Amino acid sequence: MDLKLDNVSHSYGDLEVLQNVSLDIPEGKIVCIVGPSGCGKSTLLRMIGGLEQPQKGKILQVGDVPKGCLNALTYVFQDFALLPWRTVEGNIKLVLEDHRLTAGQVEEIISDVLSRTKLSDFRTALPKQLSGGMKQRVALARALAVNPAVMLMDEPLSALDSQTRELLMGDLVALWERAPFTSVYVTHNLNEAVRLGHSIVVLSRRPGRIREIVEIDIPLADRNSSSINLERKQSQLWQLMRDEAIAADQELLIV
Amino acid sequence: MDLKLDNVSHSYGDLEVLQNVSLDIPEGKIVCIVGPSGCGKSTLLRMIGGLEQPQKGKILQVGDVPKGCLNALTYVFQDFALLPWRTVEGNIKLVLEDHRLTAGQVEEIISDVLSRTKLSDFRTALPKQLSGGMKQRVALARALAVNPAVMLMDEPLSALDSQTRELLMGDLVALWERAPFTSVYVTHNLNEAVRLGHSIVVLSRRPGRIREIVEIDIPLADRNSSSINLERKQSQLWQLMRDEAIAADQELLIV
Amino acid sequence: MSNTNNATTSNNKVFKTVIFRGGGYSPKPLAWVGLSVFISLILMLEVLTRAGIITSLTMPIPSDVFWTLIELWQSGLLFKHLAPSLSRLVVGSFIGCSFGICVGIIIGLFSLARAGLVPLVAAIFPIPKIALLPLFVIWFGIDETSKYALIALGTFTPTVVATYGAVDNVDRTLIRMGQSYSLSWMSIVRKIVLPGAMPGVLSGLRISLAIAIILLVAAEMLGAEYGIGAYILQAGSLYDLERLFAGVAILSVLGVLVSAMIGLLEKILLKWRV
Amino acid sequence: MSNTNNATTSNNKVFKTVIFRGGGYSPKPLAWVGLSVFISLILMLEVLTRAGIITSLTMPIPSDVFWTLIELWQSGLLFKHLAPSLSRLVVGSFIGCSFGICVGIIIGLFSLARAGLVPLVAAIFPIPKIALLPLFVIWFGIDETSKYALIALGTFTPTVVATYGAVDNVDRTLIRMGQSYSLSWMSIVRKIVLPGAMPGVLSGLRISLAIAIILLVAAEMLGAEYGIGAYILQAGSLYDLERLFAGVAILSVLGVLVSAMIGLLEKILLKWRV
Amino acid sequence: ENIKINVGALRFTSHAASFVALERGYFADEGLDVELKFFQAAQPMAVAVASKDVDYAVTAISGGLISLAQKGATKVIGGALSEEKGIDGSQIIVSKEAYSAGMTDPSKLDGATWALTQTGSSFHYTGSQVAKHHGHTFKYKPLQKVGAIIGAMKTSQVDAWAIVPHIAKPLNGGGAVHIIGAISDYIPDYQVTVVFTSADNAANEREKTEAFLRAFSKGADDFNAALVDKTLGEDAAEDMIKLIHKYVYADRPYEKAAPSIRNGAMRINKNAAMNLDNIKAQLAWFKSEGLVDSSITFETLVDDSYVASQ
Ligand SMILES: Nc1ncnc2c1ncn2[C@@H]1O[C@H](COP(=O)(O)OP(=O)(O)OP(=O)(O)O)[C@@H](O)[C@H]1O
Ligand SMILES: Nc1ncnc2c1ncn2[C@@H]1O[C@H](COP(=O)(O)OP(=O)(O)OP(=O)(O)O)[C@@H](O)[C@H]1O
Ligand SMILES: [Mg+2]
Ligand SMILES: [Mg+2]
Repeated sequence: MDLKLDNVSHSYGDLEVLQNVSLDIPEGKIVCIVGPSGCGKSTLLRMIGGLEQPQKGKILQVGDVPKGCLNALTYVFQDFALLPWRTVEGNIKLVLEDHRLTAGQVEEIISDVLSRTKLSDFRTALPKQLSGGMKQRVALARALAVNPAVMLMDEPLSALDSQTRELLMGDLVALWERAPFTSVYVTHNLNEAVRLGHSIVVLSRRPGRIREIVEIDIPLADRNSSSINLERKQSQLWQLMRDEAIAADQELLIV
Repeated sequence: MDLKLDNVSHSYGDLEVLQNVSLDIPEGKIVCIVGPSGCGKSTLLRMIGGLEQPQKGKILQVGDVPKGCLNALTYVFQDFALLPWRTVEGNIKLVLEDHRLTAGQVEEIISDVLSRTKLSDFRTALPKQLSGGMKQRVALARALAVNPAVMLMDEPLSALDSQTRELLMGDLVALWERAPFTSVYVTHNLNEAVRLGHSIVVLSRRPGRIREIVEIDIPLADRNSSSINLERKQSQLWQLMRDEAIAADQELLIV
Repeated sequence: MSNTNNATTSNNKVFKTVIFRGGGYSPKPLAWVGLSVFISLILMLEVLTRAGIITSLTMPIPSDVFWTLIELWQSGLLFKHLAPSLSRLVVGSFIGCSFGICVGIIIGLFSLARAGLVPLVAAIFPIPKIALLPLFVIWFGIDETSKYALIALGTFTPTVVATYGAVDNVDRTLIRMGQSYSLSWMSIVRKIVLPGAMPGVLSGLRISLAIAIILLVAAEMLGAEYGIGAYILQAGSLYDLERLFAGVAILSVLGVLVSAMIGLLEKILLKWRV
Repeated sequence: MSNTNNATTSNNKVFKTVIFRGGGYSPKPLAWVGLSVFISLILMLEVLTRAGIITSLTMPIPSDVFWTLIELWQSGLLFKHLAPSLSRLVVGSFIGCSFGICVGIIIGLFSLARAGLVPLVAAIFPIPKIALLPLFVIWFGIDETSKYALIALGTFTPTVVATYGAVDNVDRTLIRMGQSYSLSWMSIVRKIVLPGAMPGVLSGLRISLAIAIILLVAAEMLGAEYGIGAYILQAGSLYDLERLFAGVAILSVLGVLVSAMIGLLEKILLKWRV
Repeated sequence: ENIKINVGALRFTSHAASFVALERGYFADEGLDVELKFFQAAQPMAVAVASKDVDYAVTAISGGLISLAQKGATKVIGGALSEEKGIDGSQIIVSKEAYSAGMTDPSKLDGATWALTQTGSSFHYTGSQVAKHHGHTFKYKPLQKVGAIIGAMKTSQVDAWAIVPHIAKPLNGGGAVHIIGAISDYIPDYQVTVVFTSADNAANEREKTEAFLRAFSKGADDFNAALVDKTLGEDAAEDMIKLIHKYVYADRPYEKAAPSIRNGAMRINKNAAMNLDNIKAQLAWFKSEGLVDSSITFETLVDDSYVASQ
């Protein structure tokens, strides 16, 4: 299943946030969206996931939802969004409970996703006992449990310290290598974008428009933190965005 | 004024946090401290600043506090620690009010630090109107206002998004170039460490011991995000720390 | 592809709009509803009482209550009752709240004070003030002092609890920041702890002042000639429902006004809040 | 360099230990202090009343109060008074709190309910329940019903306010998460909103139950033969200070127990909290 | 130079003697500068006398008053309202349902629920005397406030009550309750209310106390003549009602207030004389019910040196 954004625009009151965004998200690829603060990245992702309605334009699913998929468009949130009163297992069960699954099926799914995210030993832990990196792994496991057609990730690593971020990037690559998933990955971090994106969509300052789409051909598994090609791509992106990042940073917020 | 850590050890109850840490912090240099989560970096920095007392060992100031210095050991906090009810100007005034300064002197200091941190236009803004990057600039301005002998920074950039982080690293380098300050800079982020540190102290997992001290000779101004030498240093550090970072991440927290 | 809501096919591919599943769980203000609920409730009561479906024993006719209020106003008695009540409210709750804030801050700052006073406050809290009325006469006499004392005692305990909770909630990093700049103890308390505790203190005041209004009736059991509480008590002892409800309506309006006032104060004092 | 606290020189350089300036502002528990404050207060009163410095008109002798309590217990009357009061407390506050929680959740979830009910609750809050006593007789009779009703009404409003505040404070990202997994409305309310609101609801109950205890006296003004409130009222009307204070002490202990019970409940239900 | 004193009062017709003495200058004639202190209930007023916030007041004999006397704080020094055959006094009333269930006469009240404000109040005493006379047993219901009792009577939740005529008559007229008897038939010499003061005043301020009692009695005489014995004609009665209306039902129009005031007129003892026998009987009853300490003597409660016995 692909996704297609057709001329999407949106405003909050007088504040124009997105302007004529058209984009194709092909199956099995990771599309990264980067852009300065407040340019509407999160808004765009909420729209893709059906959590918000665009004022203009359409967001279309192209093709059928694959079989066995319990929740086609599945989010991974920046702040993990784990229920603090449920254990690791309970948090995953949460999203399976509304579907008619036998206890055996639920058990099977949970064991599977826990082992894929290397969490089997933490099944009965409460979120408060876990480090940030582990929490985000649980959120990933939960997302995988519904077998999503598209994973929508809004800065999933930005709440983590940089060492944990490095570890989780590796995990994401491994997960994708094992079973390629479609994903829209919003980030501020150009390093993450060049490490994980098959294509990188650069948005302008608010109102967000697409400035450029950078494709990276290197297979994910071959990219690593000190590859010179990636460094070059990252520098190129930074040159594109630097001035707008400065401007976005210096803007007074309306509160 | 230099600082000297002499065999510092510390425990919280049964939890041994630091073990025999000895270290020299020479005047005019930036010493970065890196290490996995929970290894005692923040504890160590609190001790250097006199906010906590080590159970064993001594922390010594070597030499006299320079003249005109209002607060020899000055902190910059990860979460900015700005008073939300005071304007940018008011937040800086706060730390000058307890010293006997004339209104003219205060005004002079404030104008000076605001212009050094490019904040002159935001003098009357409240913290809630500022982006994270701007808030940390205010915190930096406040620290500069007391003309510190040593700046103690505890992950000052880790609450910022990576684009803003990039910008602020540039600002820090510029500030240091203009008037070299002594600093102890705690971070998780190896990229920050290799960009800002004259020497990088690598701590082991808890209980934190010094594993290695890596010196970097390249002048700060000549370092930039895509220099190959730095990449190599960073990779070397990551190799040193990777396994400990994984172990630290997977630890269940005691709550 | 003209109809965006249904599945359409082109090039053998199914196009389907992503369905919306967000929204809700974020109440929007609807100002007129509150007023209309009030008005329709009162109208309903009016009709039911006039028709006799609700007997005059159970509930007075709302318009009669209204006319009673008008009469009270025209006779000048309204002011005569309101003035002493307001002054009792102001003086009593001022004493109670300011003492409460001081004690609360002391509890918030000093371990010893906390250990000694918190259990005491917890034990005083559930004591009903009306049970102590006879003693208040002995302790404070029958003049204004006893009324002030009763309202002050009633507002004191909840203010203490709210205040030390607020002090506890002051961001500790801000305090550490103050210490790291070697600010004096007084500076830290005055410039960091107090403003930081302000939001909690104000929302505590909201409750304390509501309690003060409730205690007005108890306070005016003690030798009060005039006062809204005395007016209500007298109406109650004569089973005069119109006047009873008129008095209650005044207290209710007073409560809403006080709450609005605190809302205003919050807007002014806490405009730094996000 | 043997003395670390003073400046020492070696190699012409001054060595000075960094001075400690942290600490404080984080109260440590000192359990014994609370108890000793109580004991010394009571001892002081004992001495002063025995010596006659505080007259018997002003304050009873603490040990007399204690013996009154013992007598009450030995005569079996303590239980006879406590049982009906406890049942009123339990039934009344159960009704008031459960209704309050339901209404609070509805207000928290639906804009329309919020707009309609919040002003109503704000207007009911400052109405003193004792002012309405004559009406309670008509509305609910003089048997247990009226006592339940009075306590229920008194606990209802604060519970509503606390509950909708708690629902408002439920992390919206958790709700969005639920929606993003297409959970049903009921699932979101049951599994996300309710547990998320639990901390706020429990701390609201703490206040509501304290109010319930306070209202016991008012409730037992209505034709109660037995009950702690009735006992206090009778002691008051006979100006029997020993028994008055004995009754007040029972309420005070009850308040502390209820608060401890909620503390326990919090420990069990909210062990997931950081 | 006048002596300042505070006199406690409730806004009832039964306190009229003080109002008259103040309005007609009898207190001033005796060199007393009186300030009236109004209360919502009798009990705090008694306590206020004990605490010396009020010098003199009038109230029914209650358990609270006796307790305060026992603590050496108050003394009864004179009589005020009393029952008298032939003059409307406290009426025994029953609710509508009780009436239709057959409680049409005090002799048929066995097993009735009798309303009280508080245990040990005058209502408790009157009820017990009615019960004793007929050998009934009553179930006593304390409802704290007169308003609550009225509500309970109107809705037939209690069966019987004895209350002053100005409350009983309008209720009876409105058909809400039935008057079935009078207390004066059971306690013919009932000393309903008494004048009392602090023990200190009684023992050490003889002149002041006597002056107060003289002025108070003069007010009582005027009141009795105008509204109880009705010997002065309709105009004088009207003047008296207008005077009292300043204090009682003040926020009701005169036309509505006048009948209530007229109905409430019961004799106030001449020269504040006391029915000592009845006071002794009341004290004995309080003791027998265990409401007050059994060691209290008549002398602790009453200082009978000021006024004559009746
Ligand atoms: N519900 C809303 N109502 C009003 N304005 C909103 C709302 N949500 C977002 N905005 C505004 O829209 C703009 C875009 O917000 P959005 O969160 O999409 O930006 P972003 O690119 O994700 O920013 P960041 O990088 O900081 O996460 C911002 O200026 C924000 O203040
Ligand atoms: N006041 C305290 N009381 C008890 N334990 C503490 C206290 N402060 C810190 N710790 C514990 O000491 C250890 C070291 O804490 P510290 O904050 O110094 O680590 P860190 O290296 O800064 O970690 P991070 O990278 O997460 O910031 C942690 O396990 C922490 O839980
Ligand atoms: Mg965003
Ligand atoms: Mg740290």
